[in-house]
Amino acid sequence: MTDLKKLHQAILDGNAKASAEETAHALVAGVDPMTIIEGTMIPAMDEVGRLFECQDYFVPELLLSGRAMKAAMQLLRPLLAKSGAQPVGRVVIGTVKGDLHDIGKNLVASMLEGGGFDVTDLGTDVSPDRFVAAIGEKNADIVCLSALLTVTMPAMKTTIEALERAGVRNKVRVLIGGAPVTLQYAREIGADGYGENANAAVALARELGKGTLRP
Amino acid sequence: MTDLKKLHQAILDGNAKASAEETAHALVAGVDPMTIIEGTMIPAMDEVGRLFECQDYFVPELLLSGRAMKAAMQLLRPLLAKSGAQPVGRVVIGTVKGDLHDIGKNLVASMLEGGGFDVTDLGTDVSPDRFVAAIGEKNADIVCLSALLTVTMPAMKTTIEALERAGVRNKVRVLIGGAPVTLQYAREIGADGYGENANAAVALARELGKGTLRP
Amino acid sequence: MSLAIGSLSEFLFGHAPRPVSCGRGLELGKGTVIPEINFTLPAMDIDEATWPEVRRLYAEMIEGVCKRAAELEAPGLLVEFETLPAMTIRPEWGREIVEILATCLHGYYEKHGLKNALRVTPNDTRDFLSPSHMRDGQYWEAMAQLFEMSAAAGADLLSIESTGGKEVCDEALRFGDLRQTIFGLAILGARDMEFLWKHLVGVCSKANIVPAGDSACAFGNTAMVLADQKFIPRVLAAVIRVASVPRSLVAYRMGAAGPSKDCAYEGPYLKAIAGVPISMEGRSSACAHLTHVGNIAQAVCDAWSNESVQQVRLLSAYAPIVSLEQLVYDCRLMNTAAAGSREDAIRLRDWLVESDAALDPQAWVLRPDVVLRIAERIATEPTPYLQTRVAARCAIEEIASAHREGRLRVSPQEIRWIAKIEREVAQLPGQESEFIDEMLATPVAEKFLPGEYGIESVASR
Amino acid sequence: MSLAIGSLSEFLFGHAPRPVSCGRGLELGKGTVIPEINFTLPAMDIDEATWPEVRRLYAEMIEGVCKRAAELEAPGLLVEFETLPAMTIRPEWGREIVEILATCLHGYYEKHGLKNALRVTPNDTRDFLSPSHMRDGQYWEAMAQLFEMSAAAGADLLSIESTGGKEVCDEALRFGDLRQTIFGLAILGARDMEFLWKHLVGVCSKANIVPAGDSACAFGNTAMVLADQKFIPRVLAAVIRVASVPRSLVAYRMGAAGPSKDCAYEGPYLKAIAGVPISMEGRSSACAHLTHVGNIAQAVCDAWSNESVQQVRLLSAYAPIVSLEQLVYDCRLMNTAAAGSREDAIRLRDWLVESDAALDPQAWVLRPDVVLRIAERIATEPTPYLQTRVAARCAIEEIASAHREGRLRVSPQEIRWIAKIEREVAQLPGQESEFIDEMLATPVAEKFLPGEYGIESVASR
Ligand SMILES: [Zn+2]
Ligand SMILES: [Zn+2]
Ligand SMILES: [Zn+2]
Repeated sequence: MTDLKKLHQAILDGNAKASAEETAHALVAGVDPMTIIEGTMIPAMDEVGRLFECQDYFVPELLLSGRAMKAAMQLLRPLLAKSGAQPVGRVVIGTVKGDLHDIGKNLVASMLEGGGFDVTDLGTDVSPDRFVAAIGEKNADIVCLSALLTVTMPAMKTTIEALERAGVRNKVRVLIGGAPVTLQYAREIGADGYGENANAAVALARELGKGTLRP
Repeated sequence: MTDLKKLHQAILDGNAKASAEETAHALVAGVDPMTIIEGTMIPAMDEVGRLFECQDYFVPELLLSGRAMKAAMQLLRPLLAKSGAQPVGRVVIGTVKGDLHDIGKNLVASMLEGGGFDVTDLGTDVSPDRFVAAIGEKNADIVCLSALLTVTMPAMKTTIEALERAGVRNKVRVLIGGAPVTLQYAREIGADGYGENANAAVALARELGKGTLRP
Repeated sequence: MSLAIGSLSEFLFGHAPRPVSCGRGLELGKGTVIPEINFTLPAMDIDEATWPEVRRLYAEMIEGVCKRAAELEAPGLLVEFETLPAMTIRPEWGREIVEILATCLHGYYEKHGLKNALRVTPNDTRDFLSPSHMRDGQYWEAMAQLFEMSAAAGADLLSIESTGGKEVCDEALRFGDLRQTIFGLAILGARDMEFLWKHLVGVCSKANIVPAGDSACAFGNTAMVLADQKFIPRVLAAVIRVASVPRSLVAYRMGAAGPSKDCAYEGPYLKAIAGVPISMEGRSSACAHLTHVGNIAQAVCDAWSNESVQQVRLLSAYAPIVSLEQLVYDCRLMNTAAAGSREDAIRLRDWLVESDAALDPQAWVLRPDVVLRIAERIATEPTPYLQTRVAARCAIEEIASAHREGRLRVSPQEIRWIAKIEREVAQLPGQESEFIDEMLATPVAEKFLPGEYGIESVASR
Repeated sequence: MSLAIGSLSEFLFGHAPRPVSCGRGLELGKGTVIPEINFTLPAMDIDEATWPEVRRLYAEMIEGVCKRAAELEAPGLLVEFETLPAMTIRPEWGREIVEILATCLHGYYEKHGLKNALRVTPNDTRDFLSPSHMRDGQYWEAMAQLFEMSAAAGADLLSIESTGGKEVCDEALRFGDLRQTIFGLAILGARDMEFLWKHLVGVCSKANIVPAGDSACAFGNTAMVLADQKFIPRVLAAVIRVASVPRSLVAYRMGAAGPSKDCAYEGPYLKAIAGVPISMEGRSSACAHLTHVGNIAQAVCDAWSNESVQQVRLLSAYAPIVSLEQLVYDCRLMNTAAAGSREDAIRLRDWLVESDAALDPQAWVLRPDVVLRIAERIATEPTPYLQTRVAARCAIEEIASAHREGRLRVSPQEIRWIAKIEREVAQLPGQESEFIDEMLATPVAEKFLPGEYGIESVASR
C-alpha cells in the first residue's frame, strides 16, 4: 500500500513521471487496475479538485495533476474492460470565426479534459461549418463557443444558426463564453448556457452533461 | 421706423411688455401688420436663432424672446388673413408611461414652440392610449417621446406599437430622446428619429417637418 | 448657529466633526474615506413577468461589487439602493430588493470581514400627480410604507432625493428665473423637507437606523446638466447650487445625521455648517453625468461615490464593478496621503481644489475657503428663506470678485449674467410672507397646491 | 548601457529624458501628462453590409471625445486607434478609419486649438495561421500594407502589440511554466521584435512620423488577467511582467521613440532604461480589465490611458466620453501637483506608489525604486535573453526579500511559488544557444516555425 500512497502524492504533485512509475510498480506487485483507479487515482483527483476549489491550488497545479493522472491511465487503459471507460461527455470547443484569442478557450479545454471530458479543440477562427462537421465526426454532446472581441460575438449567433440548419442543434448543448459575453446574450441567441469564467464553464459543462440545465 | 427698431430690440431682449407696446404703437401709426411681422419680427427671431446657435444666447434668452414675439403676435393675429398663420408643424409631446422626468421634455417643447411649431404637451407618465388619442384630436404630424430611465425606455416601443395598432403610425413621424436613448435604439423600435439633446431634437423636428428624413 | 468646522485646516476629506457609525462596522468621517457604490437596471421593463429577472439582476450586481470590494480590500463599502418608481409605488417590490442586498452584505461582512452598510433611497414619486400631493394620497402612502419596510428589511441608512418645489423650479430653470427658483427651493422645498424629514427621522429612530440625508438633485443637478449642455449659464448654475444649501440643511435640523447624498454637491456646505460626514461624487460619476467639478468635489468628502451606473457589460466586467474598482483606488490615494500627516491631506485636498477651481464658477463655489466664508453667512440667518437669500447673494459676490481679480474665468457670454443675477438677488424681499404673497398672485401659483406645503392659500387668508 | 534615469528624484510622471513631439503640437515627457483615449465598436458584425455603420460609429466616437476634451480644456489629446482583425486583413478598411479620425483631429486643432496626435496600432494578425508566419504570407503582407497606408492617411505615431512567441507562451502560462514563457519572450519574442521594429522604424522615417512602441500585452497582461481570476499566482505574473521588459526594449534599440503602449505595464522599466516617454493605464482602464496596480501604474506615466472601451451608452454619455473625462481629471491632478514643485510631484508619485505597492507583488515590481534597481541590472546584460534571465531573477529576489521583511504581503498559497520560481530561474542556461537547442528538442518546437524567427531548425544545423 505504500506504493499507492506515493502514487496519490505523485498525482497531487502533478509529477507525471513518478505517477507512471508508481503505477507500474503497483501493477508489477499485482494490484488490480480497478483498485488503483478507484482506490487511489480518483480520490487523488478529487483531492486536487477540492484544493482548486478552495483556491489553494492554481490552474497549473490542476493541469499538471491531470497530466500525472493521464500518464498513469496510459498504463492502465489497455488492461481495462472497454465498458468502464466512458468519458463524462464529448465536447467540441473553438473560438468563433474572426477571433484569434485562445487562452481562455484553451484553459476551458484543459480543465474540461482534467474533469474527464473527451475534448476536441478546433482552435481559433473556426467557421460554423467546421463546428457542424466536428459535431458529426466526434458525436459530441456539448459545443463550447468562445469570443473575446465584441465584433466576433455575432459569429456565435451565426454558428448556432448553422447548427440549426444542419439539423444538429437538438443533439448538442451549446455553451458560450468570453469577456464580452453575458447571460443575457446567451439567452438572446438561444445558447444553452454561459460560463462567466473557466471555472463556471467547466461546472456548467458538468451540469449540462447531466442534462439538467437550460437557462 | 424708429418704433420698429425698438420692437426688434424688445424681441432680442426678451421683453414681452415692450414688445407688445411697440407693436401697438406701430399699429396706431398705421404700419401694415404683415410689414411688422416680415420686416421686423421674423428678422428679429432669426437674429435670436443665430445668437443661440453661436452660443451667445442661452435657452432662457431664446425662450424669453419667443415670449416677446408671442406677445406681439397676440395683437397682430386678429388682423391677419387666416391663410398666412400656418404653424411649421403640429407636435404632440410627452414623457412615456412610468417616467416622471420632464425638464428635458419641457425644454424641447418650449424650443419647438419658439421654432413655430404648434405643441401639445401631454406631460409625464403618458400612456400609449393618451398619445394615440392626442394625435387624433390635434391632427399631429410629429410625436415626441421622452424617457430618462432605462426601465421606462421599453415604454417607447410599446407606445409605437400602440400607434401601429391604432392605425395612426403612418400619419406621424415619431421622434425619441432622453439620456439613455441612442440612435441604435431608435432604429430598433422603428422610431423616425433620435435627438441627442434638445437642440438636436428641434433641428430634427424641423427636418421631419420638411418630410425629408428617415433614419 | 456657529459653524461646525472652524478653520480651513480642519476642513478635510475623511474627517467630520460628527462622525456616523452604521451597518456592520462602518464608520464615516472618522478618518477614512469609504467608497459608496450605486447601480441600476439596464434597459428593461419592470412588471410581473420580468420581476424574477429584476431580482436576479440585483443579486448579480451586489455580488459583483462585494466580491471585488473584498478582493481589493476596500476599507469599507457603502451601498446605495435608489429605488425605481415601480418599486416605490409597489413598496413590496422595493422591500424584496432591500432584502436581497442586505443578505449579501451580511454575508460579506461575516465571511470576508468587509465592513459595510446599506443606504436605501426611495424614489420620490409624489409628483406622479399634478399638482403634486406631498402629504397624503396613494403615492405618499406607498412611499411612507416603503420607508418602514426598508428599515425592517435591512436598510442601515435612509435617504431621499426629495422633490418638493420642483413643480416650480423646472420652469424657472428653463427661463433662467432665479427668483422663481428660490421660491421653489427656499419656500416650498424647505417646508417639504421639514415635513418629510420629521417623518423620516421618526421612522429611523424607531428602527434604530441612521437618517442620512437629502439632495437638491432636482434643482442643483438639473441646473448643472443644463449648464454643461450650454443651455443655461454656469454662473447661474453655481448660484443655484449655493442657494440649495439651506433647503438641504433642513434635514439635519430635523435630526438627520449624514452621510449626505452623493449627488448633493452642496455637501461641503452641509459639512461646514452641520458637521455631518458627506458623500460626494465627481469624475467618479462621469458614468451618470458629465461634470466640471470632477476633482474639487472630492476635496472634503467622507464617502466617494459613482452616483449610478447600469448593469451593462464593459470589456472587463459589468459597469458597477468597474465603478467600484475606480472608487476603491481613489479612496486608497486619499487615505494614503492622509496617513502621512494632516499637512499631506491638506496638500492633496488643495491640489484637487486648484485643479478645477479657476475654470468654472460651479467649481469655484466648492472651494473650501469660499464654502467656509459663505457658510458662515448662511449660519447667521434664522430661516431657510433668509439663508437662501444670503447664500445666493454671497455666491454671486464671490464669483464676481474672483472674476474681477482674474482668479476665475467666466466666459464672455456669461458676464452679463453676473450683473443680471446681482440685480435679481438684490430685489428679493426681506420678508418671507411678502415673497409668498407676491408669488401666489402670479401664474406660478397654479403649479402647486399651497396646502401641501403648509401655506395658506390667498383665498383662505 | 547606462540608465537614462539616474536617480529616484528624476523618475517622475510627465517628465522623460527623451521627450517626443508629434501630431499637432503635442509633446510627451516635457512636463505635462496627456490623456490617451482608445475606443472600439460595440457588439456587431464587420462586413460589407455593416461597413457604413462602422464608419459612422468611428466618426461618432472621435467627435464625442474631441468635443469633450475641448470643453474640459484638456492639455492635449492622444488618440489610439487599434484596428480590429478585419481592418488589418483588409487594410483599405483600416485606412478609411484612420482618415476619419485624422480629419476630425485636424479640425479640433484648427478650430479649438486642441493639441493632439493619432496613434495607429494595427492588430497583429500573423497568428491567423497556425503555426504563424511572421515574415511573409498574406497576413504579414496585409499588415505591412496597413502600416504604410496608415502613415499616408494621417497616423502620427505607429505602434503594435506584437505577438511573436505567443504560440509558445499561451500554453506556458496555463501550465505556470516560467522556463517556456521566457523562451517565448526572450528568444522568439525578442527576435520577432527586431525584425518587426526594423521594418516599422523604416516606414515611419519615410513618412516622417513617430515609431512609438510595443507592448508585451499577450504575455504580461494575459498573466495579469489570469492572476486576477486566481488562476495563476500573482508572484508568477509579477515575474513575467519584469521578464517581458527586455523584449519590449528591443523596439527602442531598433529606433522607436515612444510613447510606449498604454497596456505595456513594463513601461516604467522602458522609461528608466531607454528614457522614452511612456503611456500607462491603471484604474482608468478598469473598463478594459480589472487590476491590482490601479494607482501605482500612474506613478511615472507621461500619457494616461483607458486602454479601450466600447461605444456603449451609459447614463451620462457614451462610454468613451466617460473615459476621456476621467482621464482629463486625473491629468489635471498630476499636472497641478507638478506645477507646485518637484517635491510636490514626488509626493503625489509616492502616494500613488504606497497606496498599492504592499498589497500585490505585481504592484511591488512597479515601485520606482525597485524599477531602478532591476533596470540597472538589465542594462548591464548584452542580449535580450540574458537580460530576461536577470530580470526574472531580480524580480523574484525583490519579491522574496520584500515579503521576508514584511513590506509586501504574499498570500499563503503563493508562498511555495516563490521557491519554485527561484529554482526555475536558477536553472536557466547561461548560453542562449544551449537553451534554444534544448527547447527545439521538446514538443514546444511543434508550436512554431523556427525559420520565422530566424532560428535554424535542428535539422539544418
Ligand atoms: Zn441625484
Ligand atoms: Zn494590450
Ligand atoms: Zn491598448
